[in-house]
Amino acid sequence: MHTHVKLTLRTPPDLPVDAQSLIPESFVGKDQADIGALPLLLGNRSVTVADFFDVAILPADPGDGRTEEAREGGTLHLCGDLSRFKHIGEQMACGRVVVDGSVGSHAGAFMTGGALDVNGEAGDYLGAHMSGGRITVRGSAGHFVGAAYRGYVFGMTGGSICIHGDAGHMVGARLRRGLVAVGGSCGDLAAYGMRAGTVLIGGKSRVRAGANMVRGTVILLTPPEAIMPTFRYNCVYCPGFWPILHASLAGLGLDFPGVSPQAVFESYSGDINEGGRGEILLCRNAN
Amino acid sequence: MLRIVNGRVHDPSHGVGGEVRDIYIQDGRIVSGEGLDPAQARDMETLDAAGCAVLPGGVDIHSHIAGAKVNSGRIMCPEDHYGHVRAATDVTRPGCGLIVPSTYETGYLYSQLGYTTVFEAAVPPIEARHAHEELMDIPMLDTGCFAVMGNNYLVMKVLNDPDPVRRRERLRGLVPWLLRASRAFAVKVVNPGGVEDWKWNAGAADLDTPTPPFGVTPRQIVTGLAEAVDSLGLPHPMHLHCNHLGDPGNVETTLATMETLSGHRTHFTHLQYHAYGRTKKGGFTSGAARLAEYLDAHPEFTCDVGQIVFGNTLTMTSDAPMEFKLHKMRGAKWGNCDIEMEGGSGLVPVRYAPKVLVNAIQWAVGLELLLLIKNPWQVFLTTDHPNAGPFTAYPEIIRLLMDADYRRSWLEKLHPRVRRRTVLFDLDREYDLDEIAVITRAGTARRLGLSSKGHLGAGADADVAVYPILSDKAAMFSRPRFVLKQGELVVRDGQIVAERTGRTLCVAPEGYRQLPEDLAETFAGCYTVKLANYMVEDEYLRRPEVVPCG
Amino acid sequence: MQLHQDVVCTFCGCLCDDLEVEVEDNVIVGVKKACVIGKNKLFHDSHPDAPPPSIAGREVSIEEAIDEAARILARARYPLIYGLSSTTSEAQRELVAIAEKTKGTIDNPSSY
Amino acid sequence: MGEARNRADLIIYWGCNPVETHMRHLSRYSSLAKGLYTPEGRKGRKVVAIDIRPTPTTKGADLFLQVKPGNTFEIASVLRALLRGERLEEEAVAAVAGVPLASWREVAEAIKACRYGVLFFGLGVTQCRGSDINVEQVGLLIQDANVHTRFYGLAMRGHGNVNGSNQVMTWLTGYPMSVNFSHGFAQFNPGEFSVLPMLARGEPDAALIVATDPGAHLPADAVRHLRSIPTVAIDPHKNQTTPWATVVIPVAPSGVAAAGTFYRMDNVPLRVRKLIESPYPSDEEVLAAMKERIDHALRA
Amino acid sequence: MRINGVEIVDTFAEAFPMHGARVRVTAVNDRWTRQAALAATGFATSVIGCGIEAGIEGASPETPDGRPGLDCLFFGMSRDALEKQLLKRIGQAIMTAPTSACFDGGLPECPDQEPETLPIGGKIRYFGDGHQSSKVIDGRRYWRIPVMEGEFVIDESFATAKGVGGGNFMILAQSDEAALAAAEAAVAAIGAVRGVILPFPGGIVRSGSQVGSRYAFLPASTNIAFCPTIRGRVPGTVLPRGVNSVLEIVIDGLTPEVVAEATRLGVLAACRDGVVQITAGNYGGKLGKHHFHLCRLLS
Repeated sequence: MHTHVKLTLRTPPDLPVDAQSLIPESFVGKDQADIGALPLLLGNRSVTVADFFDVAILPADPGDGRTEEAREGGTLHLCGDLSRFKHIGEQMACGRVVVDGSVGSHAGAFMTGGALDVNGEAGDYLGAHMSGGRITVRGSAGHFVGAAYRGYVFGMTGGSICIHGDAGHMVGARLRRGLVAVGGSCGDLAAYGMRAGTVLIGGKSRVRAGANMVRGTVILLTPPEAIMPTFRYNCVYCPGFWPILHASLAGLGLDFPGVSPQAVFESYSGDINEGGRGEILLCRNAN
Repeated sequence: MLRIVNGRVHDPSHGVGGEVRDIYIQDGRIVSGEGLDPAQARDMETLDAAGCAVLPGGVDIHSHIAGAKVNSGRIMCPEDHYGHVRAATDVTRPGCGLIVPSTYETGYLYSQLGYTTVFEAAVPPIEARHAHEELMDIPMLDTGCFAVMGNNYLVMKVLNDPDPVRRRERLRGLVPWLLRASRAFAVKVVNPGGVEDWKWNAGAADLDTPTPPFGVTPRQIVTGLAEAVDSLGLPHPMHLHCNHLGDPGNVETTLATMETLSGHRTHFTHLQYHAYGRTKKGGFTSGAARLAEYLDAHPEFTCDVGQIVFGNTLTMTSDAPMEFKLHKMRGAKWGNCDIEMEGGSGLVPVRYAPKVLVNAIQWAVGLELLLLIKNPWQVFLTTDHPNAGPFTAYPEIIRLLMDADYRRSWLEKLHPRVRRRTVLFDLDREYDLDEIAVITRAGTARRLGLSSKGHLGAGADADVAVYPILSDKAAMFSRPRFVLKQGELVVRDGQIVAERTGRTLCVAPEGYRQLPEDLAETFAGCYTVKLANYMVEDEYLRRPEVVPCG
Repeated sequence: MQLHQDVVCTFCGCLCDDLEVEVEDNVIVGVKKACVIGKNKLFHDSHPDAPPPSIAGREVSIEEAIDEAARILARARYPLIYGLSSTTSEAQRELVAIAEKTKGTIDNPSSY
Repeated sequence: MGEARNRADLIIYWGCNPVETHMRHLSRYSSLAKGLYTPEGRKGRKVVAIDIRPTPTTKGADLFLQVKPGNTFEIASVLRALLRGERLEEEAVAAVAGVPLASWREVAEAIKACRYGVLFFGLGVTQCRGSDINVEQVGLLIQDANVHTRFYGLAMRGHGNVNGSNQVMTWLTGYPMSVNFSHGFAQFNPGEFSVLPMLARGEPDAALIVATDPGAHLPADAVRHLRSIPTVAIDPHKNQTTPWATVVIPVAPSGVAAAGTFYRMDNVPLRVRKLIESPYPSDEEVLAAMKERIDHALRA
Repeated sequence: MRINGVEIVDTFAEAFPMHGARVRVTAVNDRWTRQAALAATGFATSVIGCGIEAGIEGASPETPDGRPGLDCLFFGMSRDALEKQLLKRIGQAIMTAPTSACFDGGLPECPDQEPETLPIGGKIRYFGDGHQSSKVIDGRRYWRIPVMEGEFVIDESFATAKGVGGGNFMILAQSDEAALAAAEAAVAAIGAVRGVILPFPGGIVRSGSQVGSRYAFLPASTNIAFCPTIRGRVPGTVLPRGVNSVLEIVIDGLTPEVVAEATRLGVLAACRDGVVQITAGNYGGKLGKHHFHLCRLLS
């Protein structure tokens, strides 16, 4: 069934809201009253979707129907400043969530499929532990993008996260599989302890990128503040997969002017404390 | 008064094996229904146990539920808690965790399985105050703890005394003092000498490896402490975790320890971990049959199994060197804590997988012990929670014991070579409900010396578990119809309906009231706390109950 | 005068437990073996500079203050319970229970 | 700490200055203490200090490495690599944290050579860039060290019972800090449920402050938010919070006028005593009463 | 029928199912792409002696890495044989060539078949001796094998499908010059068809074969019915008088349709002066599954 539901926030709340229910699966086949009655947690009390949002069930948007995700699971369209709404799109398996505005933390966490598009900013733990699907954020994201919650050995295990703006610390930390790409800059400890997968930072990355990584690739298109002493320099070359990844990123809407598909990279192996099978690729073209 | 009617009562202590009987309860105790006016009985609050088995409340002889290392385990494994949560209700507080549950959750989960008494199996005296603080926050259960002494400096100093008479006498003074200092219930020995050895960076201790600084051997430690425990008449014998836990071929060490201790009442804990033979290439095989044979011939010995449960868990033991070995082997997280002059402890998360040969053998060895040891009063059900698995797996293990077909159905899930290394799949024995009652409550209570627990005779604590009789024994034991704690209904249909505070069980044998001067001086020389601040105060015991020594 | 032996100093995480404290007329008059900071803390704790119980700056009884605190916390929709670092574990337990009841957040200064 | 006193022949102080902050630490528990197997006290031990500036603690060390701030993680990483015998190229890694690689080799060799080493680390490690990840890395360093010898690490905890608060919270909630009960069960997430970021985001609508002085210790924006919401302060003393707190409740100081349990930095719990009478109830009594009244109000 | 005066014999070419795969070779420039492709497809004229048949299909329409690429088709009698040869040829001829990379060209022309893949990159990776790594991009796994010059990138798996091997036709001409000119014209014409290759040198075979031999150790021998020099003494000769030279075009393709189309274009182009007859080889229709009737194709 093809559903297109639009929720428009009337007034942003002054307390954090747990919004686990805001995933397409909760909306499919429901009428306006059912949707309005879906639960949210405002601070420590239960409220409903209707307490905050104007609910509209729209005819299938032919534009949205173009994407495979929306055809399969319907589209949930959220409008307004949802920066205090946490857990939007958490555990979604299909369909598409489009947010015109910003979202709070844990957006798309544990996602297994579908698409989450945020035309605004995202909070911490964006796509944490996600295993499939794709997330696109037009603005910036907080800390722990695609990372693991405390105690887990692995964070994200599949899918892709694409951030056009900046990201905070620990981008892609403990990544097991998948792609995290940040167009802008990021904080410390990008790809910390990653097991495999790809983390790409377009802008400035701060310190300790790739620290304790086991396998996988950290691609830095802008020179970082420092490279961990536990990485060993290899050589300068153009990795054979880079043109392929470059094209793939372009498909996701991430363009890096000045970084060509034939760009050459300084290659480092590390972290030697964890076996040294990971790599940092440091783009040379950019300067 | 309250009565439980129409249930099939399994009270092996009194030879009652499934007969329909009514149980009467008054003031938290079981009372005799004889001579009761039928009219009076009708007016009583009545629980209908038709179609149910009525058993004494469960008594766990060895579990890790409170204290420094358990709490470190909680900190180490937040990921265990996220998916296992209990929201507050009108009668319960919130809780979380499965492998290392929070204190309230521990009480609730045990109670929901029909357990009413649980012992924390390893508490170093200097950290006993912490263990008691946590025990105070475990509802639903009577609890107690065992004080670890196998690597204690003062104990070794006394054992080093060349004069055997004086040595025995001083040990008979020191052991009660340590029990009182830690308000403990029994004497625990963990890898005697081996932990101290490790602090010296030495290899694993054999029975006759001299332990620095005195050169006391593990053999001397276990015999000395076993003698002391015997002569003090402690309700529970020495609770021994042997050397070489987990090593292939360790059954030789275990048998040698048994020979040394033959004639002394001893409880060998998590024997599964000490029952491995060795192939020519150094691989694991089962040594369970040899140990079972030995136990069959030695009624003074008992054991609990420490049955492996497949899945994730966290090992935690005072056997610090073993934990470090495990950490290096698995590349897993590791926590360690050396406890001043008394021992150590370590923590490593593990996953037991049926397709891993060693794990499959461990799993089979535990079941073999349970099935090969003839007398159920000598072998008890534990998972050494959470080392071999969480206690919440007890119903599943009971099913494995009661249903041979189900047990055999596991063969295909296991590593294929397990068949050659064990005899489990040649065993047809099936436990009946009475035997289950023995290994989970009657036997453990008796071995702990708790005369008012583990049975349903008049005068017993009214700790009762009522299970619906189902063909799926795992389902039966995982959702009791009723659980009563001290005569009050606390669980109905598997759900907590009331919270009750249990008692703390401890002992008070005669011994040193104060340390003799030389030991006090030693204490001052090696401890960083003052003697005056060492003994656990009365404030840390909720509803204390002193179990008398024999 | 009372002499307390083997007193535990509560200032830092060392918990030195060998202090000797002299008390006279319910006031600490002497501290031995403690470090300077510990000694000062003991004297300070003995010195009556407690704030008067108050609500919005108005002096009230302890009971009234507790009542008002309970009212505030019961009403709150996202209360924060913070501190715990210099009090007993017995008090910390009560704080956890309050956090549970008020469905609030509890944190201590060791957080990051 | 008994083990440090009795066994340690190598002591490393890193990012801590016990001579000034834990003044009796050295003589009772660490470098200066005479223990069972360390009868010579200081003479029998090697002492290494790592800090960003000279302190009285570093002055007493056999080896002092003055490091550039914010490099804890790098230092731990390099020491790990050295302990693991990894090749480090001098041309690439001439210095770490401003200290030549040769000096770090010396530290690594000292660790390998010792019989029983103890690392005490303080705020310089835990509160510098990387915070909890630094502690994780120091933990890995300790693991690597244990391949060679017995080596032990301990955080120098500040306030008397901050460790106790971690312990109590852990056994009751499952987590040592940063716990939220909005859903009726405990959720743990430092950052999301930590005091500083929460106040910075302006989330709490009421606060109960016990046994700490946010007015003195927290940053200005955090205090600003606290001042804008109903705040209850419970403290034995006037402090920088009590003048503006909505409700102020004086209590008896723990360990002086109220008894109870404190946890030492190495998890040894001790009972603190009541030495004098206070006109005020203890924290425990106030909070127990408050809990009952909250319960009553919520059930009403 | 006759085209341009050349007789088209009313017979059919008999062809067999073969397992095919498309390998897309890229390199820094056309020169090195061609070197790698030539080496990989070299000595792959007939399964009889080479174990595989292969050829360069043409320039890649697009390449994953945006570099110049050539598509090569490989045909083997079984999936196993195909895998074995691909491993050898990619490993020895493509991986060894400077700047090369190697991708699965896909088989879009065979959508109806159950997709089956061979783990070519998944096995060649072991050349990396533990230092290989993989990269998943858009759901596709590439292996990266360190080599002295940089790294060799190859798809983890390659699609295979059942194609057609042994499509053919014979050009019977008055002179060897005429035969060769006609055959060359046919090869040029077939070059426009995607999905087919002509495995023999330059696309042309002169030593066409028959099944079997009088010698026990040979599975095939010279196609005596088409050899002009023994026309007089071979009873079963099919050569009309005046034919002095015969050349054969052998076509392997991914589908019967493309083989048919290649045959059609090839025959048309070969109908030139000096060519007497065009016919095709078959075994009476008993052995091969695919039959390509020349006259039907051309009408």
